[in-house]
Amino acid sequence: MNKTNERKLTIARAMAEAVAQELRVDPRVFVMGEDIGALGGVYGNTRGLLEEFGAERIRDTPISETAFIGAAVGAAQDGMRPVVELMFVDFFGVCFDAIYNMMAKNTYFSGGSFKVPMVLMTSTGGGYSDGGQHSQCVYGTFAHLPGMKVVAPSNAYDAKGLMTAAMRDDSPVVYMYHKGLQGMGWLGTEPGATVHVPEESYALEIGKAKVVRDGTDVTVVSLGMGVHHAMKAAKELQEQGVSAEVIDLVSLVPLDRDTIRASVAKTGRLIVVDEDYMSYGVSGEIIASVTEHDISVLKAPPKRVAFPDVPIPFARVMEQFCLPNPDKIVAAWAGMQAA
Amino acid sequence: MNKTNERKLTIARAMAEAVAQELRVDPRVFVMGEDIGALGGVYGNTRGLLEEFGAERIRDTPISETAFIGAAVGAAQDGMRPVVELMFVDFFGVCFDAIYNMMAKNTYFSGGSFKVPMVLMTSTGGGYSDGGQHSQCVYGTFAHLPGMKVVAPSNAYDAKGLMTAAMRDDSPVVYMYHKGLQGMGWLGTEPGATVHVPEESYALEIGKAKVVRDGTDVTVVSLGMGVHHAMKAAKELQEQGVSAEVIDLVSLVPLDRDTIRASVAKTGRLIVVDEDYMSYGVSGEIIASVTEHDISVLKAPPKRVAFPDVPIPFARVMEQFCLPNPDKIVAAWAGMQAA
Amino acid sequence: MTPSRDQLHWMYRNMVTSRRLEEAIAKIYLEGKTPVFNMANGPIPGEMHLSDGQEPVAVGVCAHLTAEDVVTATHRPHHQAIAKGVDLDRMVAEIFGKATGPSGGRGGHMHIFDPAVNFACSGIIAQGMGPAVGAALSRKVQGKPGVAVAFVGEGAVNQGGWHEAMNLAALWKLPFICVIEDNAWGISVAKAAATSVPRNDVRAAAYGIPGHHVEDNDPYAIFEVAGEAVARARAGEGPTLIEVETYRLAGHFMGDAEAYRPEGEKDGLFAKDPIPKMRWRMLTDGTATETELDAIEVESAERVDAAIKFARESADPAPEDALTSVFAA
Amino acid sequence: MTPSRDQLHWMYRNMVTSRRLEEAIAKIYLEGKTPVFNMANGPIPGEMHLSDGQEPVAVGVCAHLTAEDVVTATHRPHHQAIAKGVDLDRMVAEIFGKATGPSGGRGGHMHIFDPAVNFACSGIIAQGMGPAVGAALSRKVQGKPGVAVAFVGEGAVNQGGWHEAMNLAALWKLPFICVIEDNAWGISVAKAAATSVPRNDVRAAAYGIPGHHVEDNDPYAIFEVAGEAVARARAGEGPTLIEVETYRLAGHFMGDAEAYRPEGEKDGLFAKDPIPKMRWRMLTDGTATETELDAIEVESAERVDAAIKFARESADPAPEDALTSVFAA
Ligand SMILES: Cc1ncc(C[n+]2csc(CCOP(=O)(O)OP(=O)(O)O)c2C)c(N)n1
Ligand SMILES: Cc1ncc(C[n+]2csc(CCOP(=O)(O)OP(=O)(O)O)c2C)c(N)n1
Ligand SMILES: [Mg+2]
Ligand SMILES: [Mg+2]
Repeated sequence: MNKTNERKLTIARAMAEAVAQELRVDPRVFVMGEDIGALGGVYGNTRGLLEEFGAERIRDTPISETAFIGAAVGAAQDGMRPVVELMFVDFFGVCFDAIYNMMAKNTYFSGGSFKVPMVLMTSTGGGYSDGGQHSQCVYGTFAHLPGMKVVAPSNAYDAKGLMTAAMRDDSPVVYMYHKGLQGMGWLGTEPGATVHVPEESYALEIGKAKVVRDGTDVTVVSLGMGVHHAMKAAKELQEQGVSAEVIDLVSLVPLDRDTIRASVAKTGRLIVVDEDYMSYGVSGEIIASVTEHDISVLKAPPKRVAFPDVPIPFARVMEQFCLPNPDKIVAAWAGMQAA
Repeated sequence: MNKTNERKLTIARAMAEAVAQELRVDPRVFVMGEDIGALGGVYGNTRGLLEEFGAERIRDTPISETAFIGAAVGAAQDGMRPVVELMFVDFFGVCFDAIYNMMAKNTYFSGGSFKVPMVLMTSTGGGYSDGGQHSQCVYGTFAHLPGMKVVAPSNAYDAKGLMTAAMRDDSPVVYMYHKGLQGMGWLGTEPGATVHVPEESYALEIGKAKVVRDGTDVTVVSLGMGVHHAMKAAKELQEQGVSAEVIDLVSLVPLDRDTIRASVAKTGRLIVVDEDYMSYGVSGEIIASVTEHDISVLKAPPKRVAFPDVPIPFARVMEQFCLPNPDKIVAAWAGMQAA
Repeated sequence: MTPSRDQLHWMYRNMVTSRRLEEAIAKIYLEGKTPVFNMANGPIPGEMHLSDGQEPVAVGVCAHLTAEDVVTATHRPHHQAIAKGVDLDRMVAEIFGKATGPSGGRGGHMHIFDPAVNFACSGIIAQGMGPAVGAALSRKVQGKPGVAVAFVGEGAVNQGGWHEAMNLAALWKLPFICVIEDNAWGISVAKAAATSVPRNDVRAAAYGIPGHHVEDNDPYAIFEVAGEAVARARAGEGPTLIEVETYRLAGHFMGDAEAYRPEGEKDGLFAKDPIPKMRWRMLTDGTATETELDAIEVESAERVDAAIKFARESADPAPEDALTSVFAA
Repeated sequence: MTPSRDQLHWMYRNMVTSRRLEEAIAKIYLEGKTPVFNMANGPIPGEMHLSDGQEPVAVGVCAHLTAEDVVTATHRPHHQAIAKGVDLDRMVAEIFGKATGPSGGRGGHMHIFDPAVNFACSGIIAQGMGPAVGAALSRKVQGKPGVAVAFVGEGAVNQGGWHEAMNLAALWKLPFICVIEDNAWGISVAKAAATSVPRNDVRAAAYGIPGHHVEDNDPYAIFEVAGEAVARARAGEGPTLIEVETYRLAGHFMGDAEAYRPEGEKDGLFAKDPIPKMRWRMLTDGTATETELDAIEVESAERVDAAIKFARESADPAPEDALTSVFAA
């Protein structure tokens, strides 16, 4: 995936490119959200769109998430293909009804006679001391509730392909991008997320996990930022003579359980890395998905490296103490050996 | 627990009694919500309170959940002890910010200098064809996010003791009562929930699961309505010569992992029964909690009997097809044997 | 703007059809629910919110709409669905939870959808505001004709989403109309106990748009203000807010004992039942004859009977179809 | 109602203290963030929203409040915290994420809490409305004195929670005041691009309460309307809505290039900086002498320096304390 020649893009630019390419060919697409016009999105993912497509199709909104996400549902049902932005996923609490009870369910409630082809893109993640209302992931919250696809890219190549796929999907897709991967320097970006991105439009299949590193001793499953932690940990483990396989979930809904199970069947060990709160979330689901399927393959109890069940603290030392990192993954491996 | 003499109360009456008893002794307590006054609550759990305590302390509100739950946070921080009702948990989407980002976090954000002693009571569950916006449990959603305790009684004795405990707790408690257990005939109530309730005030410790049936072959873990399904299944299994242990979680946060692990260590088998959506929720967390601790005790992969990942359908045949029931639990046992 | 003779007959027909349907449902709903009233039982399980008395709002507004216009309705949607032209057979089948319903039984009476006439509804208060505004936006952006109407109860006006949507519609000057059916109650809570102003039309000032108030459930007056509002919207002049004083002749939902109502209130409302009132007015001013109105009444009753027969005779959905239609096909 | 000489000096002192603090933070914030601007670095990491230019609102309102009154502020809370009397040393320590902050570093600059003066703030738009209304309810129900003031930005007025809380406060006639700091921008979105009416005081009509508008960031005028509103609230006459035209002299947050601002706008604002303006006015009308104001300025700067010294010298929290204070002790 890491072609070093050619065309390295940040996730922000990859997202904007995907959106721009669809805007060019599909008149039904438009973009709506706070500060996505002149500012180009707080995270840069709509940069340049206003200039090319104008204010009718690139709409700054009032701070009225319930109204504009609800409006996107109505526009989608009326045949358009809105891409809306919820600036921080932390803000979902003011508008979740429009999301989980309407966007996600109207296809079902209408027996499929209404379609809701829209993309809800939203930023996740912490690590830069933005405090407990601006640093969350809440992956588990979105993935738990039926009716919406949920994807989370870990690099620019996937970011573009997933965005194109999301915009072309006839069902609502929640597109969760991690601030620390955006390629915005002011967010202390992870360089591994900035990769080669083909210029032409392409779509990834939604619902497929990726084995991003082959290994034989342990399977490390993660998404978004966690994939980069996992890759770093895998390198460190390799120095210890341990071969870690790394799986990038890419999509939480649908969840590609087969890929995870096949990997754990091979390695016999599972570590889940999740920046979201530990309990009742992604880490539990991955572990359950493996163990309910077959416990005989497991050589050790699965482990999780997740955010503890506390609000996200502001102070850097506290936040870093809570966040997953490569060291914690390596330690989880060590813990498995001890057990 | 099922004393048949004396004083059988429905959960609705047990809740109202607990609230009334605290209202009598603690002037800081007041109740707020939609239709909790003259109507006595759609589910009867505030019946009689307006008459005894008057409209200042028993406040009907506008249909403004964000405002009145936010107001409860402010009143709690100002030294009062509000009990607020969110009529159906399904409505959390219009007001979740006030709940998960403020009620649940202000204690932490203030380093403990502000306390938020409030109870958010809310009805859960389906089974009576109320459609996909009036039948959900979303247990996992509330339990996933840090800062709020989350309890769910399965019978009137626990209902009263938990409510008293919740009102006396200095932290916010989400009190999730299942409509089908309320003892309101029009909701087709489960008779097993109506049990002996002592008249005097008492509090249960929040965070303790209960082994409500001893067994040796399989542990069935559930909460709320699921406990009754589990008990019925256990009886059926007994006829097949299988001894099922049944655990009533009672509390999702804190989660009493020790009790679950001890039981599974004994039985070697685990079935989780959850009326909430299957993925990324309670069932995954329980299975992960057991398997991350010790896989060697497991004689078979754990199983879940949960609501499939689809919105809740209206038509009775469809809804009943999706809901957990005793037969599905028995079938899960059978599946474990086959595997 | 006064309704033509044809429009009046159309309005009366739809009012009567709606009332007949609600009467029929009220009866059928109780089947299987006696002696013990348990919502889960009978051919129509679940909650049931009837619209008896509120028909004038639906017909007065929808008289100005075509199939291409958009309506979002609430948990109490039958009168509006009928006035908007939703297929009655299939709608009733959905209320019964049958496979022939437009949602194949997945939706039920709070989730009736009909793309042919751009009708949708939902069970969360004020939830229809956003989608109606979005449909209006869709038409404006695409240069396509059509106005969008969100019907809400007076209780919904205190919900945050209502405010956000009003501001958005006004800001973007969308072809949108919010029609408030003020039936004086939100379940057991009186309007005065929930709303800080006596009349919600004054809230139009908060968005810089026209606000209208219609007294006494008058279908003629509703027709008039709605006509203005629709014309305004079609002319690209932006949204309008209309509050109509209407009557809830039924309980909030089936099974509601309504002990919270002041004594005598219901009697007073029944005395003002808009259907006999309109009948009387048409006969008096000569816009209809007895024969015509009798025919409308008979036809409406027959139409309802046929729909109920269709619903009753339709098959239940296959249980496992509960797992389909989660995502678009 | 005009401010007394003492009140004026108090107001000026708090305006200057606030400004000195913001200036100091702006400088310190960049420590460790050059040459590469990365929010995560330096003694003050994370987002930083400064209040330069908005001081008149805070002081004009808080001049009427005592420690017992309640204030909820926003993501831009420093000026209000200072005017409300939040302990400056500890507040700055919290901004630095130190153990000596009132939240021990858990909160940060958007989550400053001080129970001694009933001050709280939060990072979600309009989130403080509910708690302020609830505190007002608490006082009313318990018969305890005190009014509650929610400060919000003009952008927050389009948020649903704002509307719900206004209705609730008006309905229950609570001792509540909503003060809108209209700094003309919500991040990059101009008020006119977000709000369907030019002035939000007209929205008071939607709740049947008085609405006031103050032009041109004038601390004297703010003092006057706030005084009326507080007196009204204390007298049990219910809530008031106040919108103040103020200026955001800084970017939305540190690092904001403000390319969205029309050219010259910022220069115009700096020319109207309320602090030199007030200084000039007091000197002109004789309510203060140069010596007095110089002293205030020196003392304010020293106060800020001391607070920053305190914060800098305070210890970091223990990392594992991140796991404490989730629930009440
Ligand atoms: C957000 C939300 N809160 C509460 C409810 C429960 N509820 C259903 S109908 C209703 C009353 C609605 O009153 P109104 O808007 O006046 O409509 P009406 O029932 O009178 O037609 C309430 C509170 C809901 N469905 N959604
Ligand atoms: C519900 C919500 N939506 C969006 C944001 C992101 N956000 C933070 S500040 C801001 C602008 C606020 O504008 P205004 O209320 O006028 O306050 P100002 O920043 O001008 O002081 C936005 C959109 C948020 N914090 N909460
Ligand atoms: Mg009503
Ligand atoms: Mg502003």
